Amino acid sequence: MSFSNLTRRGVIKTGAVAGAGLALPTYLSAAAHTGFTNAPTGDTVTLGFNVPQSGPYADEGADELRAFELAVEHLNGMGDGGMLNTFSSKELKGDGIMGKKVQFVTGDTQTKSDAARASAQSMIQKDGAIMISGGSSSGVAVAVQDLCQSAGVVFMAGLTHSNDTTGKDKKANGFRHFFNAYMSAAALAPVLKELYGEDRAAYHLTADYTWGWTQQESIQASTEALGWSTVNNVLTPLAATDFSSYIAPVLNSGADVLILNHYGGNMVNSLTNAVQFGLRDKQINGKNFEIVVPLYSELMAQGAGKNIAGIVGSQNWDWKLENEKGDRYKGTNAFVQSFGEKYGFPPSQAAQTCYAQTLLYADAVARAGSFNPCAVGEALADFEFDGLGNGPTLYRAGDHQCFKDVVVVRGKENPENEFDLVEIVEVTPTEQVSYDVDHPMFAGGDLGECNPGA
Amino acid sequence: MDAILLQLLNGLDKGSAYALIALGLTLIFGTLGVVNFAHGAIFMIGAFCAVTLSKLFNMSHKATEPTGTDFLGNPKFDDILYVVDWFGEDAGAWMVDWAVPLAILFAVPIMLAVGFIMERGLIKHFYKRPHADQILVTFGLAIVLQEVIKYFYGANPIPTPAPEAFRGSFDFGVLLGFDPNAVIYPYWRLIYFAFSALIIGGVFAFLQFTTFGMVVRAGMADRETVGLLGINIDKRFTIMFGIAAAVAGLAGVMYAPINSPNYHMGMDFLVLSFVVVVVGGMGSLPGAVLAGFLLGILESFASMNEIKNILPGIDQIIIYLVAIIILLTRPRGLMGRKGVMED
Amino acid sequence: MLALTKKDLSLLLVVAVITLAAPIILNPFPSGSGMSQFNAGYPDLMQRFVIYGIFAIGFNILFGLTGYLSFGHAAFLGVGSYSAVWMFKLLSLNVIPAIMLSVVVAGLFSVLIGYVSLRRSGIYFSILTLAFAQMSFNLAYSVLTPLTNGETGLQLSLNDPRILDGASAATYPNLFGAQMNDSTTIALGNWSFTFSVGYYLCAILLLLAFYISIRIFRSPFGMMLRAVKSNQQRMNYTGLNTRPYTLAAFVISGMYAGLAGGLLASMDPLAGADRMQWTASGEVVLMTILGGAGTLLGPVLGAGFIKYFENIFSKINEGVLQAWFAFMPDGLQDFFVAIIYPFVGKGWHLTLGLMFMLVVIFLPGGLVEGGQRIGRMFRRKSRSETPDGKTTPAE
Amino acid sequence: MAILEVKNVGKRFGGLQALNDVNLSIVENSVHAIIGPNGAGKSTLLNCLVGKLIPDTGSVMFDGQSVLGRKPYEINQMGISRVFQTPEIFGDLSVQENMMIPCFAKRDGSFELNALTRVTSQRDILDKAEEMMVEMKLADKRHMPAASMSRGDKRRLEIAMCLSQDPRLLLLDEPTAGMARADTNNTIDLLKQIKEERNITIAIIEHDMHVVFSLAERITVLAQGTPLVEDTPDKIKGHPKVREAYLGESQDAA
Repeated sequence: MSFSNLTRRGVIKTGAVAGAGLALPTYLSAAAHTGFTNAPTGDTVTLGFNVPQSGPYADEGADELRAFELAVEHLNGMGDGGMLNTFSSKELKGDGIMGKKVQFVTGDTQTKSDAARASAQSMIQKDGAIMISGGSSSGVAVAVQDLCQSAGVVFMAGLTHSNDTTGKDKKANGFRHFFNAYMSAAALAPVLKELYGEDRAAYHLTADYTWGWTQQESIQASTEALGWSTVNNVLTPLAATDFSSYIAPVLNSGADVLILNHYGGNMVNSLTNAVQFGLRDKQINGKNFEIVVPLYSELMAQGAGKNIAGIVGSQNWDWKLENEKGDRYKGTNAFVQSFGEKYGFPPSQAAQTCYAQTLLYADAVARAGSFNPCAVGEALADFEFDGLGNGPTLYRAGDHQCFKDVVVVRGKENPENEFDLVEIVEVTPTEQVSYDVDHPMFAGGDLGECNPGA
Repeated sequence: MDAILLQLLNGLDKGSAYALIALGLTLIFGTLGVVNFAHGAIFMIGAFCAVTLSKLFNMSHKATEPTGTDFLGNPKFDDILYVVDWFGEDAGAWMVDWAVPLAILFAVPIMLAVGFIMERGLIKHFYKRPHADQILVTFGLAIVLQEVIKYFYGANPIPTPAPEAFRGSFDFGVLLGFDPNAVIYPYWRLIYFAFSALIIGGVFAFLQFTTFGMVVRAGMADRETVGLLGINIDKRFTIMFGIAAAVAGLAGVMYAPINSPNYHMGMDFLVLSFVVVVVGGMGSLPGAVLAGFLLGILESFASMNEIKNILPGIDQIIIYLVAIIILLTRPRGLMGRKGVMED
Repeated sequence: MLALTKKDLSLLLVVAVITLAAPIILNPFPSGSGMSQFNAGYPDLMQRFVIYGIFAIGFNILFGLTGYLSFGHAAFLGVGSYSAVWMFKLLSLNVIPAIMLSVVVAGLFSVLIGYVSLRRSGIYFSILTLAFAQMSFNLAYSVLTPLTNGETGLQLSLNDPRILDGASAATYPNLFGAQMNDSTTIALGNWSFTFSVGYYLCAILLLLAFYISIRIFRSPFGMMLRAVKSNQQRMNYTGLNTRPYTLAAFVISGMYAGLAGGLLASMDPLAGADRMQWTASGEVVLMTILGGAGTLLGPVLGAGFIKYFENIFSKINEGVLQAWFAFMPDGLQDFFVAIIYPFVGKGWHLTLGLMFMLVVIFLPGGLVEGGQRIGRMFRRKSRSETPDGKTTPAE
Repeated sequence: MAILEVKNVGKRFGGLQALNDVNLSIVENSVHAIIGPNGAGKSTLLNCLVGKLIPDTGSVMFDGQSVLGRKPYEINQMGISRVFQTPEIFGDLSVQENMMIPCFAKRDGSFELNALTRVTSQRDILDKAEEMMVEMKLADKRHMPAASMSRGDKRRLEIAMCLSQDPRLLLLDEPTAGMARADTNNTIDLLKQIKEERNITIAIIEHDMHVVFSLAERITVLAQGTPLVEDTPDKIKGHPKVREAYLGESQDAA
């Protein structure tokens, strides 16, 4: 292969040496002339990748970081180019962004708003980052997005699934590639109908915080539209580790489906507990009892182990998409190939969204011919693209949300290895998961004006 | 009625974990006067003993002949477990399945060693230091321990299932004449409850019927006398610390199938177990057990929808609320002796 | 001057000089050099040093003087932040009413919690404060979301009423028009120094807070607080009621926490529930003990130390390390990177934990004691060099 | 006239009647000793006088006012100072600061939020503390942490702290317990000096007969929670009841 002489270490070293060469924090001296924060002067441009490195989501953050590194490598023309080769826009030539070599700095969000903002601030103020990306929780994404808005840099959200990120808390400087709770619910509904029928009674357990609420609201609305009834919605404390007291009453409630609106550790524990209680072996109203987890990631599936088998959920992307669903999802294999070669295992959906966001940002800069956040925003507005693994995608101008197909997955009964835990059940097309900008679940916010800072 | 019975059962189970952790904590506090913030980390290490044994049993080598291709198109080799190689198909599979119970044997010496090393290496220098220093140094130790575990095992929870025979749940309701599925309870949790009852009984019997135990109890009644008890007091302290570590560690081993262990599970339990100790009464062993079960049961009841509808958010704060009420009305805790840490 | 002794005055002056010159002092390495990773002289981090310094100074008035170890002080910081952001949303983006409200609300909240918690002492007091703070945190995250905006955190929005500000007013918290995020950068050769409005507001308030803390330490009230720590029995039989003394100390430290919270929100208008979690309360305890509880300077040092670790060490990734050791031969470079890597970047918690242990084991009095020991060592050495010094070892 | 009047005081702990119908009156400007064997209820009685315990029955009047139900600090503010069996001082504070605190309590009452005034500006307090330190021969130890002094010095400091408040009644709880003979004699001399120089009533609970008979003007003997007899030292010495109940057991002490 063309890059086989470039070892991983060599790549890091070259990148880093160039990083050390990054001269002055160019931001402030340049700001006065160019009219936006951290305008790159020299021959380099710095991106900031803000991911959880400590705390429960550290492994997810590590995977995001791998994707960012890979994206930077590809932008700088190293490696096999990954999805640059399949991306519908051909502005990126592998010579950095607009001829400037791409550098990156990293930070630790700790999955706490305060720490995430501090770390983003340091990348903006100290390292001169012009774009911030990453994160794996909605609270953090909203907090960092708000910060980037006032600092005048672009925020390319990583894994954030709450409706609010591009709903009531949307910002002109923030962009989200990942799907959201509404889309999950809309994508799941037809599959649930097909798998479990129209006459079902659902019992919701919902993490008692904003993401949980929006997820629950969305899925309740879409399942009720199918004709399902909602038996109960019980809020569980975020700090809970043992969900037995919430799960125990479920079987006797008359419900025959349990919907777990939980994420991360909450989801792993509540699902493990539910399976322990034997929910999946029971028959209620003459039907098999079923469990649905509207959103789960590969890492959460790993944490839940065998308990994930047969559980239906939704994902933004899966590494088997192109093989199983054809070349509508081209780019997938290119990305999996180059990620797999470098790290030895297939990428997660968090990695894919972070990789895509980096490429999308670089491409928008190249098309706009400027690093100015307002120019980038214009370039991304209503931008239609393809070849990044999700099929044809639209970056909607009205709320900076990407619209694309949503993958409905189910835990495999007999996974071959720890990276192959889910099977693709269905891909719900874009039309079915789209909504209007002023949809009530997304109302209350305003993009406002783009802020170039300085 | 069935709902209440159900929550009672759940509370017993949660209470078992609280009680076991608090038991060791109060043992250390009552005898040695040390506030040990690393006790949650010991519980976590116990759980990771189960993870480690399960990983050891699952260690494998590649088959010589490829059976297919992997996701990148390279040839793929099947994994063959060493235990299958060494002990044969059936015995190997049984060992993998029974990793968690087997981990008890594996964990006891490890946890005792962890306790001994902690006491000899660190804690013994802190007997005379202020509580604030003890808290800080053991908190630092807790961070170090969990970061070391994170370094080797990652941050993601690691599923560690119970043996096949104990999966699924038992329908109590049918026995008692309720509808099917009204009162069900997972087998493993029943085992957890029985196991913790056994451990608690064992600790009490040890303290009640051995000379060593009598010395310890005397020490808890009047800490100064422990110092006057003669030659080998240092050794006794160390052994006591080892026992406390083993109790928390075993609680962790058996807890692994209930919730997939992760590196910060100890911190999650730490604050709660302190509340349990204080509610039960500092240095009171029966108090720790009673308070553990009481708080577990109250927590379960607070999570019932009937109660949450009247008092929204009560399940978020019930433990702390109970702690506040107990401390204000009965500062020595439920079963604490008068005067311990009261001034 | 300022009614301080000479020694206290010089301490205050040293702190003042260091604080005001911090944008220069904290940027010792030229940008672009490998060591510039260790520079801390950018506005956000400097503001955090100073704000957490204020928080720790206040905490020290309670813990350092009376010995009451509160595990719930983060609740007051959080309440302060929420009040400030509400003030920005409803009234005006001027920081003065916001900070005033933070201090007042945190003060009232601490009267409430202090009145109840101070009925107990020792570890029971700690658990009571912890319980109150955890309740506040859990409720802020869930049931109180209309007030706190839950997980997302309370933030400004474009349609806030802000009744005192006109339609054309500033969009960021400001002091009569000077926005908190305004800054000037001066470049000197390879060095560049950033001076920001927000930092200097914080710095001035830190100096004020530090000055008040010196006055409290040297006042009869401060003496009474130390007496409470030393012997409550004797206090009682000397005709002194300890309860109002401890409550006053609790409320003062609560107000300091409120001030810190209000400042945090002023520098960066978002208030999240994370600020109230018990780990956040634990952090200020660690800062105070690490720096030296009961000393004037200790808490500020401890705060700076921990925040530096959190922000600088966590950002050193493998690429940065490779760059540092790039001058070495490959094998050696890998070796050093492999040794250091577990302790920085995502491993910074490990370093922090080890640091706590080392400091408590070897420097029970915290960093201040460490400084004193070094000072003594130098003094002893210089004494031993004098011809008639008694410490000269015989040969 | 009596400055302290104890009437029909009874106190029961579970099954133990610690005090039973105790009547006692202490005459102003006298030295009154309360003696009795271990478990006679001496400490319980003392604790009832200073507000640490509340008796079940009876009344305790100090200078015409009831002390029952008042907190220790309120009783101190009424004019009763207490010296403990083991010296209770502020160990972490300097001797000078130890001396100042009771002066503040005397001047400002039980609480005063003087957080922004300077200790060094409080001339009256400093002078008073200095005066007491000189009088009690503690002046050269002014800046020493109180905890680092000898036991005899700690005792002297504690007494000095009490005296600096000019109390009307000074209660001493076995002030020489655990002291060497020389320290005991020093303490006796000190108390004699106080008695001579100050307009003060002293009540002393003591085990050591040497101390009691060197100081006391009147002695109450307590046995099993009840006053056995009250009289002058000479009469007590020869009293058969006392011999039987008490002195018989500790000949060498007398």
